[in-house]
Amino acid sequence: MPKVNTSGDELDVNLTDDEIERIKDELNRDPSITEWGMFDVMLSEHCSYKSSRPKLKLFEDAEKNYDYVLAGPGQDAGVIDIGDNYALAFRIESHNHPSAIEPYHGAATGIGGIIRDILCMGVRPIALLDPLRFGTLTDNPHSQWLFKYVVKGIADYGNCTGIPTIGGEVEFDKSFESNCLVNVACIGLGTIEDFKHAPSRAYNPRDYIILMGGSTGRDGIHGVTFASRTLTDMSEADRPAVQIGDPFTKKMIIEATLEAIKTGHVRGLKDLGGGGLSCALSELTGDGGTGASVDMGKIFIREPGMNSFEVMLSESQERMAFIVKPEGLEDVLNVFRKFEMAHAVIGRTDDTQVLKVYDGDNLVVNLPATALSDAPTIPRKEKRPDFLDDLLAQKTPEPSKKLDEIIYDLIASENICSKEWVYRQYDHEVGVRSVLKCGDGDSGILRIIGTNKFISSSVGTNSKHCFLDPYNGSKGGMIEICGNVIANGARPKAMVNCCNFGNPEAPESFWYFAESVKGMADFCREMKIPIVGGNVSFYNEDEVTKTAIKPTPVIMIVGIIEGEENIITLPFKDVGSDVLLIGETKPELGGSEYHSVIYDMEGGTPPNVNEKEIKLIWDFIFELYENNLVKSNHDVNKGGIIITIAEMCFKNKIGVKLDLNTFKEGGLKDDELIFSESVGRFVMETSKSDYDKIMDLGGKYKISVKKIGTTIMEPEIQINGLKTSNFTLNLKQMKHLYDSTIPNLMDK
Amino acid sequence: MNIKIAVIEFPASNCDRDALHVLNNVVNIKADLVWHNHFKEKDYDGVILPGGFSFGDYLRAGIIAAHSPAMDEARIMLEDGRPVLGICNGFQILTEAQFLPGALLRNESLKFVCKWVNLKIENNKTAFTNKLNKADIIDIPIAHGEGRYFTDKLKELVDNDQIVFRYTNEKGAITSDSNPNGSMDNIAGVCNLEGNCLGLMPHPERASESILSPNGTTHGKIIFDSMIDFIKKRSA
Amino acid sequence: MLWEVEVVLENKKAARDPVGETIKRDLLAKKGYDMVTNVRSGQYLRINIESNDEQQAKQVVEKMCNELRIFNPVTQILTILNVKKS
Amino acid sequence: MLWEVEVVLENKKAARDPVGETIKRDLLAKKGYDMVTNVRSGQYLRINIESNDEQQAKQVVEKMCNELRIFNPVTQILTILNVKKS
Ligand SMILES: Nc1ncnc2c1ncn2[C@@H]1O[C@H](COP(=O)(O)OP(=O)(O)O)[C@@H](O)[C@H]1O
Ligand SMILES: [Mg+2]
Repeated sequence: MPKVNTSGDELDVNLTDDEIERIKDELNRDPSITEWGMFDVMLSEHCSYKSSRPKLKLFEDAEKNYDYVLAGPGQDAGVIDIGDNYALAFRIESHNHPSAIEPYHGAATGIGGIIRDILCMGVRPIALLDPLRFGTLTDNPHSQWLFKYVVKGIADYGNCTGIPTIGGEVEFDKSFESNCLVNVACIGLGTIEDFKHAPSRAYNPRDYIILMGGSTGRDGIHGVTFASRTLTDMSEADRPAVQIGDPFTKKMIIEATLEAIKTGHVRGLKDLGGGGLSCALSELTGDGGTGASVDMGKIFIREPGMNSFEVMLSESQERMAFIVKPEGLEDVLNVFRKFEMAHAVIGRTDDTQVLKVYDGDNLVVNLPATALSDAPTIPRKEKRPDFLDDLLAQKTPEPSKKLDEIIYDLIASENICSKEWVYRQYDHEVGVRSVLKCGDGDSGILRIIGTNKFISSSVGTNSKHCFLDPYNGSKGGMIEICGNVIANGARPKAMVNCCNFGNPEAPESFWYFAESVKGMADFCREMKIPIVGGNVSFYNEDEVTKTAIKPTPVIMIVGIIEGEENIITLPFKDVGSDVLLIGETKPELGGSEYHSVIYDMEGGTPPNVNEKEIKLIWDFIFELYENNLVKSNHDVNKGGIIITIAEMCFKNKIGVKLDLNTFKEGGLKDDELIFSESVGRFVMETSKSDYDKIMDLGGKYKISVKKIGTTIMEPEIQINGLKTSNFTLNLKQMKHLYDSTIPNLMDK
Repeated sequence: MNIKIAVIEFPASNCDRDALHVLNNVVNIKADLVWHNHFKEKDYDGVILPGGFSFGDYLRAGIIAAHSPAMDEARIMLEDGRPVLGICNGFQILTEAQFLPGALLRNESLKFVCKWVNLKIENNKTAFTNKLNKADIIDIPIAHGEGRYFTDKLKELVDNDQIVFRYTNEKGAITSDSNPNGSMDNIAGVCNLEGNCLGLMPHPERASESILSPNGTTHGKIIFDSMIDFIKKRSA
Repeated sequence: MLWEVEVVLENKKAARDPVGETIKRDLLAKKGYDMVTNVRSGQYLRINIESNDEQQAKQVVEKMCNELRIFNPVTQILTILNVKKS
Repeated sequence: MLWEVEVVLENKKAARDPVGETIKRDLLAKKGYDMVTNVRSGQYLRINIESNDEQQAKQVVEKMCNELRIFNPVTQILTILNVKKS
């Protein structure tokens, strides 16, 4: 790590020699130690996206291309106009590294951070979602510990702040064993005016800058190692590496912020997250075209003797910065007083385009406001890994067990079984908006009180598919997550993503990232889904083996449903209905749960994506919806069609008699037919009497629509028409296996 | 008559707006959200202490809010017979402030639990259950981490008919499987001797509209309707 | 003078102690910790207080704990572990 | 021989303790106990353990708290308050 020196202080910085030279050139002097610290943080991958930015350019400019997009990438959160004067904000973020060391506080502060991002857009946070990834649980106390405390951290923080967690996913895979992935997403709702009131910019000179919330402490400045005379006596143990979340203060910040915005005097708003005050002040002024002058002495600090370096770089939780009109200062302060929130006027904006921080009479920071917010990018090498060809060529072994035994094994497997153990710990109903609750459907559905409008949202991806083919795998992830909202009756309206990858300096890892971004960008352009935000987390790898996690581009989709009657749910409703399979099943077992659970293998041919076909399927489904032809709908993913069907049977204890004869002609083997994870498929329940109408429509769209069975009273899945032998599955036994896996691993 | 209910907002109450919504838009009664330091009892016919995590539930759920000036005002209402309802965190506050007997301890599982349960009506003579029948079974959700009811005076409670709700299975049987948190005798809600103060862990405000209920029921609304009815009869 | 008073709140026997019970059960589930015969949990508070002398510091803390119901007498017992100069 | 080991787990000194802060600010200070200058909270465990000597009792408890992840050294510190014959 290079060192920089300034007047006797020495600092290890994570900057390249080029960056160091450029900074000195631009300033025409040596920065102060505090300034070095600020550059160090702001030019870090985390803040500057220096590796990822060139690739993220592939995402189109959503604000320009879609008239309902109010805020696109680059803002704290994406915001869309959903009609009736409502603005919907949403964003997803990673908190992987902190959670891997301290799962409870790591996950909790992740929730804290994502809430602040939404609050920054001036709207009320109304829902959370949590896509999570760990090593496999069985016989693995470390994975169990991480899983238990990550869930508890999310629960304690989300529940206390009164924001329901309405969905998420959990995937277990060895590659996440030492580097778990904790992604968190938040949705916010407000009026268009609420949103317009609070840009994260300081556009006007002479406004007040107020810091509100928690005090500033030494926590969270571990990213940079500081060696100076003032700090050398402080031992490592005295510096907590992970911050402690305080959901109580956060809840008060939410209420105080929203009430302050209502005064009409707030002109800008920014949360203090990574990079602390440095990041907030430079983005407010740099992007707003103003400058500012800040008095460090006004900042309320937690520990005596903190120096300017520490104050500017502290990432203490639960803080917000407000830009307030001069004439509105008292009104805003009165709001903070009512809520008894600590606050201080720490400075004022000006028109100098320079950011100045004073420590007493000393000018400790004196930088052009844009110096910190415009970071240069670094081109990275890409290389397709050599091991892929061998993996893709792997063949499925002959089934080692009978198919029914395999299905029972699958439904009990960690990735397919019920995640109720997780979402029971989350208050998923607070806010009285949750219409479709965790576990009851493919997406979470929220009502907008006072309207007949509903928000449907889902998050996730399939890292096993992405590992084999990041381009198609990422598209497949898009299809799965869009499929979840479509199954519930909503058109995908916009997307945000969270890219979790390995070391960008390793060409193989960067290739995965590049392919994945390309896949998402191509798919979204084709399907006309605006990408309104994202987050990139690199350097996710096993510290010991230096192997990267499976590539994990997590996708979040929101959709809108107009009218309660247009919400479709997953459970079978009636006996005697037709069960239809929409979309083509192909011999695509690569990266399937079947391969992984039964043969412990990762390779094979993963699903390919044909956007044209997917588009037709979606249009077909919406035409069915418009004609009220669908009773239930569920998309097919992990485990294949039988798992999908079983999940539809469980709630109302309705069985199915399957007749798979129509597949006999095709070249599919029985295991391919049952366990293939070909993307874009749905299983639907429809009325017998509508059969002809539906098949006609299917013909019109030229897509594969097959009747595969009938719902029955008996609580079982009878499977007929296979090439090998027929068999019957007992639903009660399946449900028992589905429900007990995680409790058995975690609570016994 | 113009009935007016106060819903108290303590720092980090979080079901306050939910209760307000149900009163204003579902029960169609005038209700105000009142910041705990600003609450004046004389303006209101009844008060609701909502769910949430007042003061983060730090130290113990409800203990810090029990010391809020709002509780001095609420005590006046309690004593002159006006209805005082504590939901979830509100129940915890009511026991900590000693409006109600017993205490709410950490769930036996040590985990927060959010799910729909069945409750049996044990006492339909209170200000909040007068429109229900004894032994009715209602659908309602819970969401709490500290809901394990405990008392050292169980016999007294039984003798005085202060147990209002018990957790049961769908058929109304009081079983340990249907006890979500380890509460003594499956107790989910208790009242004071006079029946004008009720605390319960489940959330009636989440069970007042069919769209929110897995079974399409609106049983929670009956609790608010009963409260309004009680106020009307009282002033008649 | 500044004093440091250490206080522990724990559940009465009748109110049970699921935290202690769970730790004990987890211990037994692992090999090698069967020498642990019992675990009780409690809440610990370290209170720094300005006071003339030790006795007074202790008394004020006791009074405060009672008056403000820092411990819930229905379910808990309070023990002052230690009073020392801070 | 049976020993009783008293243990406190708390957040590291430089880390925040929202519980202690809130008790001090929103309860003690508001009720007039302004002679209290600081409150820190922690988790208390009283562990009874069969062991040959005091030293061993202490070591086993430390090892167990670590191994079972009852405390996480990244954020917390563990203090053994007392070891005595039980
Ligand atoms: N971490 C989690 N948090 C909240 N809900 C979850 C979580 N994991 C799974 N769920 C819920 O469980 C249900 C099933 O999840 P999953 O199997 O991933 O759905 P799908 O296969 O339809 O994408 C969904 O309702 C989902 O929201
Ligand atoms: Mg789905």
